[in-house]
Amino acid sequence: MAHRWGMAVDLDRCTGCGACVAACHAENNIPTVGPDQAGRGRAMHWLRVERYWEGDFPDVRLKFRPVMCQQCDAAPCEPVCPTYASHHTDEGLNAQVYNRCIGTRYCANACPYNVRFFEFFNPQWPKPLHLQLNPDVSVREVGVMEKCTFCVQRITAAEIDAKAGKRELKDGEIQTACAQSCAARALVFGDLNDPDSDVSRLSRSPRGSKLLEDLGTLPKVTYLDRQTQV
Amino acid sequence: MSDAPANRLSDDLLRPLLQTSWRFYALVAFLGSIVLMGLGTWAYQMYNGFGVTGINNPIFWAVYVTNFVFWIGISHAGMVITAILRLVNAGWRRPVTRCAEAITVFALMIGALFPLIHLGRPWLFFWLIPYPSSRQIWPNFRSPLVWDFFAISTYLTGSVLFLGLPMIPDFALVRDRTTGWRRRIYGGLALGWTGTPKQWHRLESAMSIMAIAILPVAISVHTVVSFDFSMAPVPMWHSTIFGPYFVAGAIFSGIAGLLIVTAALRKFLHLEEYVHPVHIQNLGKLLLLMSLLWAYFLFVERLTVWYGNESAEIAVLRVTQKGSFAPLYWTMVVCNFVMPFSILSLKKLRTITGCVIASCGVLIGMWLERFLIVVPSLGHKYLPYTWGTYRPRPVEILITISTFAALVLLYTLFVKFVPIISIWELRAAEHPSPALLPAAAREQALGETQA
Amino acid sequence: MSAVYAMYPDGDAAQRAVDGLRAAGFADRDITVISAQPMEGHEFSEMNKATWLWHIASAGGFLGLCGSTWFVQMTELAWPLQTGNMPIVAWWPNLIIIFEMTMLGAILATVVTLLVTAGLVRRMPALYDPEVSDGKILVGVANPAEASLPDLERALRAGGAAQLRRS
Amino acid sequence: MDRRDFIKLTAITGTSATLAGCGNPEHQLIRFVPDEDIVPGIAEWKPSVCPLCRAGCGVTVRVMDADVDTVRNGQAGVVAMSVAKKLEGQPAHPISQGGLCPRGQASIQVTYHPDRITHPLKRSGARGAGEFKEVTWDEAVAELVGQLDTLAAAGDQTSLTYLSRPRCSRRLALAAAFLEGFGAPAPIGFEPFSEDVLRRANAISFGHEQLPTPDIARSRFVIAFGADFLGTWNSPVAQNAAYGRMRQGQPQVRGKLVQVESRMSLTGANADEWVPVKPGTEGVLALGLAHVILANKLRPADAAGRAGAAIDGWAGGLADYTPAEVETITGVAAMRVERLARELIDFHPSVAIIGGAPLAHTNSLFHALAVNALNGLLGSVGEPGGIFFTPQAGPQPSALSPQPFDKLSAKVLLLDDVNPVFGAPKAWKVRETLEKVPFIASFGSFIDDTSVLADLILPDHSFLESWVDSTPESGSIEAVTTVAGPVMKPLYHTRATPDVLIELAGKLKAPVALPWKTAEEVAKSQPPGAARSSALREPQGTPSSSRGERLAPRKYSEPTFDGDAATYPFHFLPYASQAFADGSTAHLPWLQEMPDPLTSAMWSSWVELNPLTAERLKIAQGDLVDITSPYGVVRAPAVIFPGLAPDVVAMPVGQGHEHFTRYATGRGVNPIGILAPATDEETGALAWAATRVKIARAGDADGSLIMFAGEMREHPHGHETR
Repeated sequence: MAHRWGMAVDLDRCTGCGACVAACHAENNIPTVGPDQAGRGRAMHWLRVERYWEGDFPDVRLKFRPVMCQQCDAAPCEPVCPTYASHHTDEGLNAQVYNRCIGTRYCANACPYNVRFFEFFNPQWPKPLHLQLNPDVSVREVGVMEKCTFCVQRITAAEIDAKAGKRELKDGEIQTACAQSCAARALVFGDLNDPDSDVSRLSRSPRGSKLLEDLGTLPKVTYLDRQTQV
Repeated sequence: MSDAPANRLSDDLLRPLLQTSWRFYALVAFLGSIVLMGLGTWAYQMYNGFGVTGINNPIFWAVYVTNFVFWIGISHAGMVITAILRLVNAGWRRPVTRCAEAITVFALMIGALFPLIHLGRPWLFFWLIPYPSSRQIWPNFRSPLVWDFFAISTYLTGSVLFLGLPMIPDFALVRDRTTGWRRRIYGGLALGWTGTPKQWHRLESAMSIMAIAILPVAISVHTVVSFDFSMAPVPMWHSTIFGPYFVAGAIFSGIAGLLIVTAALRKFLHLEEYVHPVHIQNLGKLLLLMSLLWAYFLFVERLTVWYGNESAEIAVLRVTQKGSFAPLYWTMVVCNFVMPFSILSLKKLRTITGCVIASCGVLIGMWLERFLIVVPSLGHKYLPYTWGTYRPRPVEILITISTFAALVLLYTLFVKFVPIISIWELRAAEHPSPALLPAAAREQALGETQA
Repeated sequence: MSAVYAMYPDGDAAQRAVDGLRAAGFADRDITVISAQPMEGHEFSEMNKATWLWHIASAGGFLGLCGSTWFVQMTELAWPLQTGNMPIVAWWPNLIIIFEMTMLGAILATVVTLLVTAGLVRRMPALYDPEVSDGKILVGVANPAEASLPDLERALRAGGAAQLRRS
Repeated sequence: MDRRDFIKLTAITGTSATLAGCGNPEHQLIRFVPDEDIVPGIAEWKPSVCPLCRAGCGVTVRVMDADVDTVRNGQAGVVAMSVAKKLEGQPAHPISQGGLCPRGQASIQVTYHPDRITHPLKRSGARGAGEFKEVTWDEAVAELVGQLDTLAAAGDQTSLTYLSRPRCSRRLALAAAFLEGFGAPAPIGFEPFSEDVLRRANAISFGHEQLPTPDIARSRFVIAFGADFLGTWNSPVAQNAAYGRMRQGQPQVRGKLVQVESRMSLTGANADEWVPVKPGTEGVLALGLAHVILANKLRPADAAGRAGAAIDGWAGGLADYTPAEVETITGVAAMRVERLARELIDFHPSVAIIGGAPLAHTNSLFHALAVNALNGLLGSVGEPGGIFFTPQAGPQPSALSPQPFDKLSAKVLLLDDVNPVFGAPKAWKVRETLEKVPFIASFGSFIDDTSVLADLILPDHSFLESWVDSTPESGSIEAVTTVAGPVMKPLYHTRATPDVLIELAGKLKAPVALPWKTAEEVAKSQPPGAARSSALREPQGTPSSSRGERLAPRKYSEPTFDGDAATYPFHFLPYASQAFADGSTAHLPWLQEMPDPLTSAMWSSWVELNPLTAERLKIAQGDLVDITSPYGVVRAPAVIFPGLAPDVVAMPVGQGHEHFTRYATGRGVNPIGILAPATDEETGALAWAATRVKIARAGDADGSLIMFAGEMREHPHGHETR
């Protein structure tokens, strides 16, 4: 049976520490754009932890929400791409083929979650920082759109390994970089087609909801509400 | 006798082709240098990367797309207006049709450039074209950008022919009036036109077929342009009204552009005798009509959003009308409605100058309108954490300026080599048999009295 | 080849000449009229009015319609890629392409037909006179039969021509 | 494979195949034979320990082959060697438990930092000018040996000072042994946010001079006094993991978190209840809670044992700390005190944690003791869901009280990964003192504010290139010792500092005998008693004899703040930032560009103001603000921060380095600079929260505040009329 990769984000566990953000940079060769570009709103964080203030001092609260590509089943970013650079794989992934991308940036406009990023310049890694680059992930050149891939390189590696070993993938065998580094275990990645996987179980939770659900994008990331104590 | 006027007419209209003043060369040199600067800037942008522009995350489209929509809008001057006027056979169209259609062709060429300029990797633009590539990947016909490609190429082909066919008899005229290399070139362009009744019939029926075919295409083009926005789930983009809204806006700005060009030609080519104030005033009336129509669309769009109170849309509404974009927004309202309306609705003010002033306002206003459609929405999508704003940077401004220069340049050259007023059509209107074209005749008369 | 013709100042004169020629037994297809603008309102301008242009244009449009309909399907099925939960062959978008191609078909058909049927894109015909550009109207007959020459000349003069010309 | 598969393949490879390097000059270089037989493209996983803080998280490092620029006998070229690619938490490790914090993730950039020191350096210019020339290791070591020999010859061995960052590794034991053998005083530890007060308090209350390990995972009610245990305090990764389990890991139970502080920390942001208090009164609230519990006979007074005995009036039921009294002192409503106290009992097991700002006042020891007493009263010490003390091995480095800095009499100073010039208030005149030291040698890998003063720099390996070990002081209930070998070969001509010390010891005229031959042996040698496992069940009787404890019970005394309230109306609260902690990671680009969790600021330093304060002073977000203390002024852009008391201004620590690589040098300002040299009355630890400041708008926004977020609220215009 084909896999359907999805994620569950337990906002009751998430502390907003930002480990996932750093882990994503480390895994996916995301360039640091530097202060000038960051000041122009060009910082690249495939995964960001949104924070929203609620109330005023002294009765003030903060809400954290990690937002990465929601890998929508009805992704608005896909059909608008004239070159099929953005399309749907049969494992439900929202593939972005960098070398097909001509940089219309239409997908980024169509994405309601603003999780797509654009290479405004050729990325720089002053030596020897380049030694850290992950050889499994392509380095994107100028003029290309990019976004969270659910660490597709890890998924394919594991699938190839399982295929070679003539075995089924175990739940939890594949972890995205963000999920792996999350100490509080707020991020859970897995196969939604496997009803017993952690991610399926969590996605069925009554606390679960999708981000901007009413837009009908059918995201594969489920957010489990933060609970409140009386 | 029709001899004298006929000759005078053709003499006047051929003068620009046959005599060249130093002013012409100066103008061409000036505009040419601006255009070259624009090209240089584009090269600079391609070499250094798109970061030299002001776009950022989340505002991935800005001035370039604004210009794209703006120029495509201007291009509606020619086709829609002349096609309609041809079909209703309004005589007063005759002096203005050709310069209108020329605007269409040139504005369209420039507009079609912008999708390329705004590509992240322009050197791969041909992946938009439906050709069997080595890996048999065709473009994605579900993408509005591909619709753009088809719509614009059809429209461009159509309008080039629509402009070109009626030029054949005039080329024949030039052929007969000139000698030497001019005779040879125009002889070639005339395609061996003589002027038998058969040819005239074929030409005229072809033109009416074209007029009927080009109208829906023109409308579809700007509808498709509006689809670029309304297909995306972006607050205040995702709107059913955008099709007609954009078409109306396009015709609106198109007429303004046409009006300015006509007035300019009239002044600089001394065509007072052929372009009468009434022609320009008629355009002015059309402009007034479109201004009202535009205001109506704006009202409908805004009211629906305001009343609907969908939080994301309200955020955009707020930032445009009360927030950082408010100055631009209210300038747009003044330029597109308040000013044209107050000038054009008063007969006293509806002079050529008045009309030109109003039109300039409309051009500014319509550019702003497109800018305000593109930018604030992108900056205020659903998740406020990702909100952002935008300032254009020199690169974008230079390229924008140079495209305006490019239009004027193309136009200057066009006027230099082609009779800007369709001579044979004027002649056809000159000695009508009483039974024919009452409308046209009356318009002419009206023009005379006012001139 | 040879031709006999005369230049006339206005439509009425030209009309008289044409009538004369007809009276002298010349068929419309032999008579050549050339004017610098369409001469609506004169009978002779109705010569060879019948045309298939409209039908041909529609045929062109139909061709474009069928062609593009096949094209969009073929390409979409050539590499069936899922995007945004849309069907592989998505008719709503395709209709836009099909519409544009239909119109393009019609336009091109029209223009081509015009060029062909109006006998354009060819060398200058023998029977022409630049004076036409001054607003005169040429009426004449190409390659008249020797026998008919007297009638021809009479007819042309009857139209009020000062002198006849030959080429 | 039909076309369909093919495009999918291109999709995958498109996202995962490496793009051909754009004009990479490496292609022209000579390729040397690989150092070792490595399988290209195959990843190996090797263990290591994150060095960035005392927590000692065990990590596994993904190692793969890569082309590394090297120089072989004078010839530049590339060689294929296996290098670290990515750090992950070690699932089996009791501290990291498979997770890692952002600083840990970024620690790999320490190794690959473009401005890392690659050779031993000798000062060539004036001191502090930052001009150095490369020397060979032999020269460098000889130089240092010479300096030490002269000391020895003059019989002045005590003038050798070893200044180090407090760490829980054997490296410190080696240093100690070396110094002892040489006849010099024991190594001195320095860190800006020192935890000495808490150690001392725990020694007094429980007989453990160390940091506690709160068992958050099994707790049903956690009340934290200023301790940002999810952000930077103590052992964040372990505490994050525990927090996750506390929230959703216990069947049918969701632990509650109450945070008591005057500036909302990352932990406060996650609290169910955030309780702002007047700075310097936290302990009063703790005793207020205890008062209610005692008054209602919910727990017996003697349950607190020694911890209670350390509080004045404990036996008498804390008459001075009635809820009403507490309300007047702390500003927390009496009703709320009552309720919280009852919840502490109802949601058993409950635990109180103290750390951070409360322990940075002039009366901070009192706060620590008060919270300890509360824990004792709750019976949470050594109980599941309470606090534990990780069995210890070996002594902690003695803390550095400010006085020695003034009269630091060292003639030879060794700096081991420590940056007091940045981390101490200007008023301490650390820089001036160090400039007077005749000879300074640094083992650091970077030129920072302090090592720029060094005469000699003997660059250490990065942690990935050397043997590492860690025996954390807290973070796990069981004793943990982690030892790991190098995961990759050194990139540069650096040397493991332990090896340098050992070589040094041998080369001296009067050699110092050390029990180890190599850094590897040092790391592997286990301290006596480290094997001792499982925490103690109850507080121990004997206080640690290291210091003479005055067992006289403490009572609340008003905290004193430097600067009078009239001229300096605001409490100044520097805090360890999530990205840079105490500033020691400010040179890592990933952390510079990581949006701050609460403000989303990147590459910046900023000052946080309560919205009302900002409105009153006409200060808008991004406007430049001058923060003036009696000891200096810093200028930073303002951030409107709702989670802050109106009479407090807060600033993140980390930016404002004068020297610290291309990424941190001259970026932002350092709030520590303007702190008053106030100290805790008893421990002498720096009271970094005891300074008052005044603030004034200094100018319009100049773009120095770089924010990632657009809006700070989810419905920015929620209730305004359209």
